[in-house]
Amino acid sequence: MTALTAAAPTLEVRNLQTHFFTRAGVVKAVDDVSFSVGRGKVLGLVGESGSGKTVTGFSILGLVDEPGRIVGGSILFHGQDLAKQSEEQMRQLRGNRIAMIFQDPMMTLNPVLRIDTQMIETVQAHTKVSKEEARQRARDTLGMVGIPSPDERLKSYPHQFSGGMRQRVAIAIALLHRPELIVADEPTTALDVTIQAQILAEVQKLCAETGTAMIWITHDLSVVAGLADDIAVMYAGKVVEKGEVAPVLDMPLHPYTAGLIGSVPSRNKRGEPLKQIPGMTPNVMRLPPGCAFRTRCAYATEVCKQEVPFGEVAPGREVRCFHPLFPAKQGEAA
Amino acid sequence: MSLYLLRRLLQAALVMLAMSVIVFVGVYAIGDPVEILISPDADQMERERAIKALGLDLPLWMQYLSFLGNALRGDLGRSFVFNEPALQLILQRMPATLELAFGATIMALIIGIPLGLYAGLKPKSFGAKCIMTGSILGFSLPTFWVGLMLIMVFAVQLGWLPSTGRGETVDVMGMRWSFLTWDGLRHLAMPALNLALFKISLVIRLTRAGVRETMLMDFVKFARAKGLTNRRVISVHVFKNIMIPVVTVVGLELGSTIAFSVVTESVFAWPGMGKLIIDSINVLDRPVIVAYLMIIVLMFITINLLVDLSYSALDPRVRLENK
Amino acid sequence: PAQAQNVQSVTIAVGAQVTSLDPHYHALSPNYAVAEMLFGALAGFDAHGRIQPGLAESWRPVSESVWEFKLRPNVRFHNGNAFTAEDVAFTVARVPTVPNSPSSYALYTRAIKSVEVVDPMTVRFHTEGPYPNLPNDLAQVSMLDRETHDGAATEDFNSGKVAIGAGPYRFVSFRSGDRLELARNEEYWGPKPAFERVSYRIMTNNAARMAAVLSGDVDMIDQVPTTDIARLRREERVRLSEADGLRVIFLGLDNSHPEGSPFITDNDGKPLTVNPLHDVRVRRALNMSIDRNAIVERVMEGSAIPTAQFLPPGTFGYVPGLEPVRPDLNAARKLLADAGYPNGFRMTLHGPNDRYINDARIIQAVGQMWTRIGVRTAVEGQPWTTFVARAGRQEFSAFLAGWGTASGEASSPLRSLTATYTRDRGWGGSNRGRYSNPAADAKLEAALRELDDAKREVLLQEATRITMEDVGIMPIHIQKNVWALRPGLAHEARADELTRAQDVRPAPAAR
Amino acid sequence: MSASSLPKTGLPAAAVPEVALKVETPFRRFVSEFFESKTATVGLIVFVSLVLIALLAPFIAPQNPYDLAQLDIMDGRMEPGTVGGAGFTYFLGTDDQGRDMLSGIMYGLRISLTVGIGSAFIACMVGASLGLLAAYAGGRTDSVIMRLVDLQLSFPSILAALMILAFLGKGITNVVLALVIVEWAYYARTVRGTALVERRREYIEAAQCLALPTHRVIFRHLLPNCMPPLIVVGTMQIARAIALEATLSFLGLGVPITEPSLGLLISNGYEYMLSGKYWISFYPGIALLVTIVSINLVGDHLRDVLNPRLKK
Amino acid sequence: MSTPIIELKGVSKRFSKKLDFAGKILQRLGAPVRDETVHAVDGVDLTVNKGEVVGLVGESGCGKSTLGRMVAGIMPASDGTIRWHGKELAELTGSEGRRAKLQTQMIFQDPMSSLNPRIRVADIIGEAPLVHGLTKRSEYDGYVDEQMRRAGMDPTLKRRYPHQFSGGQRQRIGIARALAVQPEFIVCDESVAALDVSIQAQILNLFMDLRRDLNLTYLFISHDLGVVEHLSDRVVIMYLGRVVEEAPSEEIFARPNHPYTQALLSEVPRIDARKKSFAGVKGEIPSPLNPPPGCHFHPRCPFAFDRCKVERPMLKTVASGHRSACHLNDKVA
Ligand SMILES: Nc1ncnc2c1ncn2[C@@H]1O[C@H](COP(=O)(O)OP(=O)(O)OP(=O)(O)O)[C@@H](O)[C@H]1O
Ligand SMILES: Nc1ncnc2c1ncn2[C@@H]1O[C@H](COP(=O)(O)OP(=O)(O)OP(=O)(O)O)[C@@H](O)[C@H]1O
Ligand SMILES: [Mg+2]
Ligand SMILES: [Mg+2]
Repeated sequence: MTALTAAAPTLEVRNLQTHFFTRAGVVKAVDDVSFSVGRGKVLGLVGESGSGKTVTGFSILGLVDEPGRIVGGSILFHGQDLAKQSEEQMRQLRGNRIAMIFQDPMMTLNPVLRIDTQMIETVQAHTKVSKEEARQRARDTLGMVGIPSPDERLKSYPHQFSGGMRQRVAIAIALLHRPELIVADEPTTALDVTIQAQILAEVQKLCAETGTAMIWITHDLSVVAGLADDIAVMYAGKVVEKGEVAPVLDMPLHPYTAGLIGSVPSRNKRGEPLKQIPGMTPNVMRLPPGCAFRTRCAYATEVCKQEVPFGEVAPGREVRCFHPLFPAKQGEAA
Repeated sequence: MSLYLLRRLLQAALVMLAMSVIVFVGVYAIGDPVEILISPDADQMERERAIKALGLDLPLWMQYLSFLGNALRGDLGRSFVFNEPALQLILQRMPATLELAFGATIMALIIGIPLGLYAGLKPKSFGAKCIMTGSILGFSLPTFWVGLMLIMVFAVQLGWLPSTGRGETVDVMGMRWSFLTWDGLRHLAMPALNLALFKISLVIRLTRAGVRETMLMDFVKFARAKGLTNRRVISVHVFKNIMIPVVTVVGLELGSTIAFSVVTESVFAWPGMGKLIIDSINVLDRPVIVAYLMIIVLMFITINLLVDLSYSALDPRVRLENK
Repeated sequence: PAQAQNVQSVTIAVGAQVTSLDPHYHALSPNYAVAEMLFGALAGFDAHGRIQPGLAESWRPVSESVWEFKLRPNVRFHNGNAFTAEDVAFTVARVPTVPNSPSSYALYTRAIKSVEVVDPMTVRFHTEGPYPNLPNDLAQVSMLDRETHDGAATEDFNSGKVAIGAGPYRFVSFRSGDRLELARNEEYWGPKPAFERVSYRIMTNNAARMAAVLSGDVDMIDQVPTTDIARLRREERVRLSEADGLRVIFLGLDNSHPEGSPFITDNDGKPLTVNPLHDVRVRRALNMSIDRNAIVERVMEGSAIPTAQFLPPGTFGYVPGLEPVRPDLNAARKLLADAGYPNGFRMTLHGPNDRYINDARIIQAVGQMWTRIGVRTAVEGQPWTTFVARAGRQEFSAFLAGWGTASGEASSPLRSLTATYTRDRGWGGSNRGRYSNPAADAKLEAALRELDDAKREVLLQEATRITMEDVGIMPIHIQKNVWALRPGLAHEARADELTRAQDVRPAPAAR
Repeated sequence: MSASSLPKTGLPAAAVPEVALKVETPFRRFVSEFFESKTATVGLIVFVSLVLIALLAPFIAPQNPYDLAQLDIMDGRMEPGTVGGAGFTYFLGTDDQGRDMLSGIMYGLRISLTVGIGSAFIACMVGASLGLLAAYAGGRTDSVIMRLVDLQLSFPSILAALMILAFLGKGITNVVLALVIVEWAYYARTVRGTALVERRREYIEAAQCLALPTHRVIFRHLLPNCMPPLIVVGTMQIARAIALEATLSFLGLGVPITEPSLGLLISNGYEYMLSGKYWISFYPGIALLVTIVSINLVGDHLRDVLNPRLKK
Repeated sequence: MSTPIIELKGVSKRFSKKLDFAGKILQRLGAPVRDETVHAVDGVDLTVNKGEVVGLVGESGCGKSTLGRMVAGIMPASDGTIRWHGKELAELTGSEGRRAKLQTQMIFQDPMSSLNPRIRVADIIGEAPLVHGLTKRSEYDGYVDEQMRRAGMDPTLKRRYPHQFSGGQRQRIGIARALAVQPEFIVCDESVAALDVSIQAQILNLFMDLRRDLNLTYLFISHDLGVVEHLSDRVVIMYLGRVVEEAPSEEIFARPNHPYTQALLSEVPRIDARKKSFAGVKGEIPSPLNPPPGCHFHPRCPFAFDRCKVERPMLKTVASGHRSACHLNDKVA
């Protein structure tokens, strides 16, 4: 019944490791990340800043920049390992069957090219069609994401759009080839609440209609709560908890997830101090051995200094912790 | 747009006014043109006659006012030395200088952009390091020295190119242009290269810096995420963005190239405006100096305007009204 | 390159700017040179600077104040008009009326009170009192055609419209600052020039000019830099053509500030209250310390002759036996001590750095020499523009300058350089040190009224000798004029520095 | 998870893992980044050596080339390696005045560096102050200063320098002055550009909010943050000033002939190039080249190190 | 009741670009050029009483920060009066003016750009107190340590530079800097927006602790309704430069009156909402350069009627302490 175990997923990431070999040392930006997402499903990938969400996304598209490299694991897209594809094969996949949407709509569109150029080139990069046909397709897609009078808008430059419109254009570009997978990296973080709601509405509709699988990267649990089917929580380059949205949010097993949920103000009583996770987000360059969270964790014991396995602790629930917060402890946490 | 033009015109007028005052006072302070122009045999009476003939007997401010009056009617005065309208004198020499400056600019772009692209895309490669070090040489070598070396090697030793001077010219639109003839081009090659050297370096650097910065931009990554080929990403997305600084700087440099052609023109005996102005400064031919500076300022302002226009063509974010 | 070209044409690169084709607009040697190719005057100078007939076959004073010139018959302008006495009268009348002229030729016609056309081939000039220099003066004045040039403006000459004269070459085209193209005048009255076409190019940069002749782009250049002469003598691609010039390089001394000269201080840097240069012993000491041979040999690389007077041997007014003093440091120090400066003093020697051949180098060398006798000399070179203005205001204590005697006779430098500065007589116009010597003035005055050449020469020689023994100025050397040309050509080198196409012909060997 | 076990206002200080790290000042970080580039390090070493040579010239040069009494034209134009009248070997030959080229270069370097660094420094002070003022005051002050900058920049630098020198006369001070007049505008423009950006940063607002005096805000808060581009422009302008001085000397203006800078040495020897006496111009040329290249190498790398946009 | 700490009456802020000389000439000649004006803040009334926490909510560009800056005395108002303890801020000079300024401090959004990267933490915190004589050179170190400790920072880190801290620590430095001049009123401009969720909670708790310990008053600017709800006693909602609604916290979340507030509340993603379907108010936020006439919200308002297009609605009391600017209220009434 869960997406994770049902029919062959669109994408399955197994033990992905992406490291950056910098002058100052090796940055293990992504260090053991596994999840999968099926057709028409939305996976919410949450975690704090620097926890490796973006790098995971880029790894899937094969866009990790120097000095980064995928050093381990596999990224199975319909069973095909993306980590082993050639650059040209990846190029043909990108924007075609796997698309990506970036966080900052101000920065993702090339400021000096017109929208039509940027859309048409995407169409033509993957299909042999005439410019006219490509334009037609671009126009239709713009209409689909709710941009009024797409014909005129095609002739505009990005700066002539508002932030929300720009993000819609970016989404339209991602949708041009009706991809099977979209990696959305915090696409609404830079937008206003009302505009964010508009975008979320569009995206929801599209996924439902086209059966596209989606990885929604964010640090905002609230967005994921409303949008995603499954959720994967990352901490310091590792997925620490994974499962369907409702159980994870209602009954977090990992202390970090619990802390995260606990610190959301609306979960707290007005005027009372918020539940907080002490300490700071760790520096990925100097991670302590064992569980990276243990320095901030109230349940940490000696055993946490050992490498923690990622394992299924309940049906459809995987957690990386020696001391998962089973309901026995829940009362204490909530 | 018209607001912008008007603003520019007003600025130009102001700058030119300031310039003419500076030159008037400057030339007056430097020395006495008559002392320089007059035949040594001349006696005192002859000197006084010449001073009167050139209108230098009036107080400076009166000379300036009468200049201003004439200038408003389009008459910038007559050269002391050539007894020809200063403006005409300069315009006659302008094609030669323009040809040189444009030749150098084109050369700089043709050579500089590919090298800069390479150095920017592969910053760690050996080739890139060579290019960058080489470009420092372009900045460092004094123009006059390089000019002479070019002449020594290509004209005197190898005899491939004519040493100096301007080649055959063809009349187009009432001006003489030499770049339309083979002989003219051969004459143009060395001085243009000499003048271009600095700019080649500049273009290389700008291009490289632009490439390096642009490559880090999100939209480049997004373009790659769209599945575009590397070639398209570089030749369209990156290139169009780096052209903005390159065009701006090279455009603005065109002005100083014209000014710097002074050195190249004197080394290569290139009969352009630069040589004229040096000669004119040497004999304190004030009408020519003033007219030259007026023209240069006008040219600078026109070039700036054109640069800004092309800027807005290249960068749609820039609207001229907003400047 | 030029070698491959038709022998019928020659390309000459000159180092000085031709500023105008109007022969009466700007009195400047390059303009004379061009005028001599296009127009021609009543008289001319030969290669040694001696006067010779031109458009006039002969002349003589018919009375104290009247000169009569016999014109050359059958001379035609390039447009076919005949040259007559009317044209002479017209020309003399035009000269002072050229508008805006910064350096007018009126100087050369001012002595003429009236012109009398006796017959078409005879013209008489009436002067105020005796004026022996009239033929020399008129040698500078190019003759124009009344019919063609009446009302002609300077631009009309430059554009070529009225660039019509009776000279050996006719105008083809002119690009100011770049080149002048000429064609042979087949109807020329005198010896026919060798080349049919002349391309006369302006290349003011020395290295550019050198490179042009070395690479064969041009056939001949003038003003060969002294630095290259040694090398060129060994070079097979070119040969040199040299002549002693008429330009003397000298040092002028401040005689105008008796209470202390602006750039002279004592050894501690405090201004002196008297001007040591007023003492002839000091002047002699300075003069005696200068090793002219060293300068000629090391700085000028042999391309000059050491001198103690205005003119080279063989010219009118040259003083035989007036030789440079032998450099003698001890004698010089002694003279200084006698004058009251046993430890010398400090002084700045100024000079232009862009005007005369090696000007800045010469002053440095002199600086070295003066410093050796205890006059600690600082040296400052500056562009002619500023130099000449300051020198004209007597702001310097010692300075380098040059004087070219185009007329080849000594009254010119005596009158302008060393005669007492007197405005209404027009004397001392270039006497920037304000030297004054009544004895020399008297001799000069007599010479200027003496119509008898022999007597006049003696007077001029005496004036020169008086001036030089008093060290009114310190002549250093007389420049040689050097041209470089390709081996197939021969050139008659001229003393007056003019570079004229008619002086070049194919070398006899090459024929 | 329980918060009660923790200090109420936040994290325990001991939880900060970097406590043991030594304090990394921006300067130290900058230094260590700078020395990562080999070429730049070499450039800096060369440049420092050149400065040392220039400073020590009076002690290490075989001859005082500015003292006319020590020169002898009879020793003029001697080839490298010749022993001259004064008894020592002219390793790099002599120029036309009998000036030992080696000494001439050492002293010339002195002048060139003085002119370059001096003018760049003064121009920087003047330009940076005006630029800061323009950016901070805005409005009319800004327009007036920027119009002045425009005027200056539309006046071709070489012509401006030519005219100024023709006007002032020669001399090192005048050359420096001319270069300052020609170059200040670059600094003003650069500083204004950065300052306009920096001024909008919140730390300036914070300083204003704390009622700090204006001069303090400008000089202690704004200025230090405008330094990086200023340093970059500065190094470039030192090189430019040296080259410009050389060109001016070539054109007959510039420093006094008896105290030649590198540029003047080159220009003096330039006329001997065609006659085969290459050393008069060649060695000073090399010295000039090495100087400018080394400065540019340093400046170039500074540009990279100090450019925040290239840092991730 | 005692005089409010801050009282704003009809405060506006306009940013205008005036025509220059050339522009004026052209205007004379009849060209369609004119001064451009952004009404960043348009006739706002606001009072903040001692000890109160007022939340200021609105979408990007609606003028929240501008208002905050005016309150903090960084920026003068174009129109209207700002009274500080009953005295007009613009008229205060000398030491009193400085005191007024110091009494109101601001904590900024961006923890990086609000700290001068070239000054050590100790000096960032201690400079102003030293300049204003709140501490002496001799007591300087102790004073700075105390401020740091109060903001939950380890004083041993004071010799470091801002870049060596994480976002949360930097925000603490900012807080310490503000507290160091002993203010009574703090304007927090989106002070937690840039922080990670887990750190955000720490900082919010710190704010609350400080409020309790030091009896501080806050103007808390945020676009995160959740945060505002949790912290504030009173909430003010802004839209395009104007206040559209103002009410005590419980009241506004329970009974939002203005359609904009309603939309805002319904669209805020909430962690308790599962698989909800988002809707979103139609339309984009208009440009403040030429805002729509009448009620600024009318183009997006589902209930807009004719009057909304022409007449600016005034803030009217709809319940005790609850004011709203909407013509619908008149209609109902
Ligand atoms: N090019 C790179 N070189 C070195 N380290 C890098 C590079 N790119 C990313 N990293 C490191 O990888 C880690 C993970 O970064 P990532 O961008 O994936 O985080 P994130 O979870 O997306 O954070 P945010 O929420 O801030 O976007 C960070 O510690 C970052 O410093
Ligand atoms: N210095 C300024 N010059 C011109 N316009 C300004 C200036 N500061 C602010 N504005 C304009 O005033 C309006 C309000 O800006 P303000 O920063 O107060 O909004 P905000 O509500 O704080 O937005 P955000 O949530 O994005 O911080 C915006 O349209 C902005 O463009
Ligand atoms: Mg990210
Ligand atoms: Mg804001």
